[in-house]
Amino acid sequence: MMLLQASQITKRFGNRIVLNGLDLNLRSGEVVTIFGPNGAGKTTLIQILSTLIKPTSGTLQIGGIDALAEALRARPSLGLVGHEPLAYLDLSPYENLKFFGRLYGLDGLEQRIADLLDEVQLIPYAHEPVKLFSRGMIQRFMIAKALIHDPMLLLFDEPFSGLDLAAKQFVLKRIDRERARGKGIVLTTHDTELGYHIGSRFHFLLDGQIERGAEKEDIGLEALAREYEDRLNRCQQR
Amino acid sequence: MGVFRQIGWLIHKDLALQFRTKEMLALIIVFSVVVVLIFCFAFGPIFPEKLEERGKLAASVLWGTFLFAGIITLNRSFDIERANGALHGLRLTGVDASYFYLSKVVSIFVFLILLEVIVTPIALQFLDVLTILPVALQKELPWLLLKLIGVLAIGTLGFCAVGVIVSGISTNTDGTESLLSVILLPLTFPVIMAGAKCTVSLLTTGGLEGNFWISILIVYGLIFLASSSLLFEFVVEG
Amino acid sequence: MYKGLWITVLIIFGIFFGLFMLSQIPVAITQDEVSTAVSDAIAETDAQVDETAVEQIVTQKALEILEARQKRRLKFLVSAYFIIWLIFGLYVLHLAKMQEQLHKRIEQLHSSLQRKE
Amino acid sequence: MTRTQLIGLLSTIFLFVAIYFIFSFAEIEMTMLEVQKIFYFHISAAITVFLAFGVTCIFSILYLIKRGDTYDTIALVSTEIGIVFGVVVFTTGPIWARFAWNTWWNWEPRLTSALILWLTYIGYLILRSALAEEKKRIYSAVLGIIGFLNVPIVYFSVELWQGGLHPGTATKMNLPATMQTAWLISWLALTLLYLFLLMFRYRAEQMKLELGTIQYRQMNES
Repeated sequence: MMLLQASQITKRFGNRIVLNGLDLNLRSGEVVTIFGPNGAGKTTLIQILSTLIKPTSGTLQIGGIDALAEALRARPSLGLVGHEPLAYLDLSPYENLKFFGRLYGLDGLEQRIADLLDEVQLIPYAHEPVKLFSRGMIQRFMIAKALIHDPMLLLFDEPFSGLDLAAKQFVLKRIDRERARGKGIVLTTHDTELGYHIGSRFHFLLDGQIERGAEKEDIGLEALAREYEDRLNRCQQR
Repeated sequence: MGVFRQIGWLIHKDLALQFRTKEMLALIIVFSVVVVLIFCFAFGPIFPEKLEERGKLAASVLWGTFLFAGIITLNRSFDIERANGALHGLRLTGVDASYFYLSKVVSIFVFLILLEVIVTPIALQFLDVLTILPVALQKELPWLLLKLIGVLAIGTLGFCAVGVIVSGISTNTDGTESLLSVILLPLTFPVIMAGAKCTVSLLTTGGLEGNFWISILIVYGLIFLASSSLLFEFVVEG
Repeated sequence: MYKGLWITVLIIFGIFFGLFMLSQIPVAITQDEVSTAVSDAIAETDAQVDETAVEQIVTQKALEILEARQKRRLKFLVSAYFIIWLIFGLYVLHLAKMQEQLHKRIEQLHSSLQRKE
Repeated sequence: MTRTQLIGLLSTIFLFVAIYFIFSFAEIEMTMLEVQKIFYFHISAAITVFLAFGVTCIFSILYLIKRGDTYDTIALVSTEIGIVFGVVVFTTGPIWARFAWNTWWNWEPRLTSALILWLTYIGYLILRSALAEEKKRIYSAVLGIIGFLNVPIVYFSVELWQGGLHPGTATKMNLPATMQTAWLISWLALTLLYLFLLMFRYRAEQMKLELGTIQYRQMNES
């Protein structure tokens, strides 16, 4: 089944066209990596896919639900790890997870929170306010927050930026595990190496349009990096 | 049933955040007392002899103080929601915007009522209102204070009903605090007029007999609660 | 084009309005008013003289008072209408100017775009 | 001749006619004498203020339902013109008050509620200028609706607060026929003027839009 179906997504801010007639599909068990330079509209795309902002035109289906008309119904089936924590930093991880878990209407919440905090290695800090955490800890907390309701679709916006090596590896492992459990994952990055490593299908987001999709079997890391470089240069010349 | 539980959790979160940092409550109380003192210094040390004049003075001091304290509280509350994308996190749970609105109204209402319960006796004491009350009223002073708090509560509810939606809007701008005052204050003129009249009536006669003002306060609250809980979806979702 | 039109309209209006004010407003002298004016005038002239002289003085004084009062009223009226037209006139001029500038900018950009092509 | 020009011409003609009726047809009122003639435009402008903000409210609702940018533009334009008419009301009001009650301001219910409404919609314009492009339409529409919901409450409470009826309310009710005619004509004239200004101002807004598009195209090509 198609987990995510976006077609002809266009977003304008005033006269500026950020996304221009963009198509994207995702099945479960797939990790789609979207490469793009800063300002290419990656964040806007993720925000549209997560229904936080509405596209100017186009259609979006998440898990078979029309996510533009019934955003509230579609939202519980997606999890987002964005630039911002999307949580209350004055509260502790435990309080945050409990609050959001309750709003999602989860059963067996205490156990779920304990498991998640254990997985992201935040048990010792479970009752400290999040604002005291380091960047890596906040990233782990954000992953836990995005996974609390076990969504089918996961969206990662630049999950590796500002992290040290260990933290990057943690995120990679985590994404891989969710994929193995049959989740669909969309990930944006400008890091070709990490993006190649984790992805099963690759796209380039340039000039507000998705260019070309390559499966992992059809392309090697070097070829991918070269192609990205080429496309970037061509885009800059235009 | 689920509705009330969801609203309850949202209120719980808001109150936890508001009382987490105890400085906030302390700050707002000190602010209110200072404002009351400013009025006292401007009018004092000998206050008007006539009960009605004194009552009017007390009414204007109380309502003016609580209005400014209310604006500060609203600003602070929405700053927390905007910071770190917490509001987006909330939206992703698929919770209805009107629940969010109602919970915000209630939590700010509770906070302000607490403030009013603390500051009102102090202000009445500073303005020396209690000693010149008629003997009959002095005898049942607690009852009078209770009625006064009741009137303040109805007015505060109306203020919160409008204040929450307006600060939901103004928090998206840069000059938030000053802008909020400019937009919100003209909208709350009826609350001030009606609230002050009710207060004067309570302090001079001990009751609200033949007084239309209290119904204006109630109608104002109801109209804006109803309309804003419908309109708040546009503020949150855009 | 709009600007010119509106300036003309305003000027015509001013002339028209001024003439109207001069010619059309009748002096509303009522019996009551005259008698109050007369008693006011008598109060102001405290000399005791013969009847006709008093009558003459009184009438003249009454007229003066009436004129002064009407002048004051007209001052209010004229200033109010002056302000009304000033506000509307200025606003229309402001709009006309705004449109003119926008028009100019658009033309400019259009021609520069065409040159490029 | 465009529609805008036609309405403009019509409103001009009606303004002339209104002036004629006010100064030569309508009889002179006995207590205020000539000064009473301010009344015709003062009251008509006040009614137009309410009309303008009412239009803002209606088009704000339409915008929220249908999301057409045109509705939002009309709401904005109507607000701005309402503010201009408000300036007329709040300058002629004091002149009247100074003559009638020897004071520059009088807490007459309708004047006061117009003032509160006026301040609210000035807030609307300030808010618009402070918001980012993609958000301002929705937010200002919400404020446009809320501001107008306040009108009946404000009116009722100011009336109660002021504690009595203003002479204006009484005179308006039993105006002599000649005054009634003059007032109706000046009201019609100002309504037409409002309509003309609305269309005229709307055109400027459209030109701004066009300019933005061209500028964007040029920026992209260079």
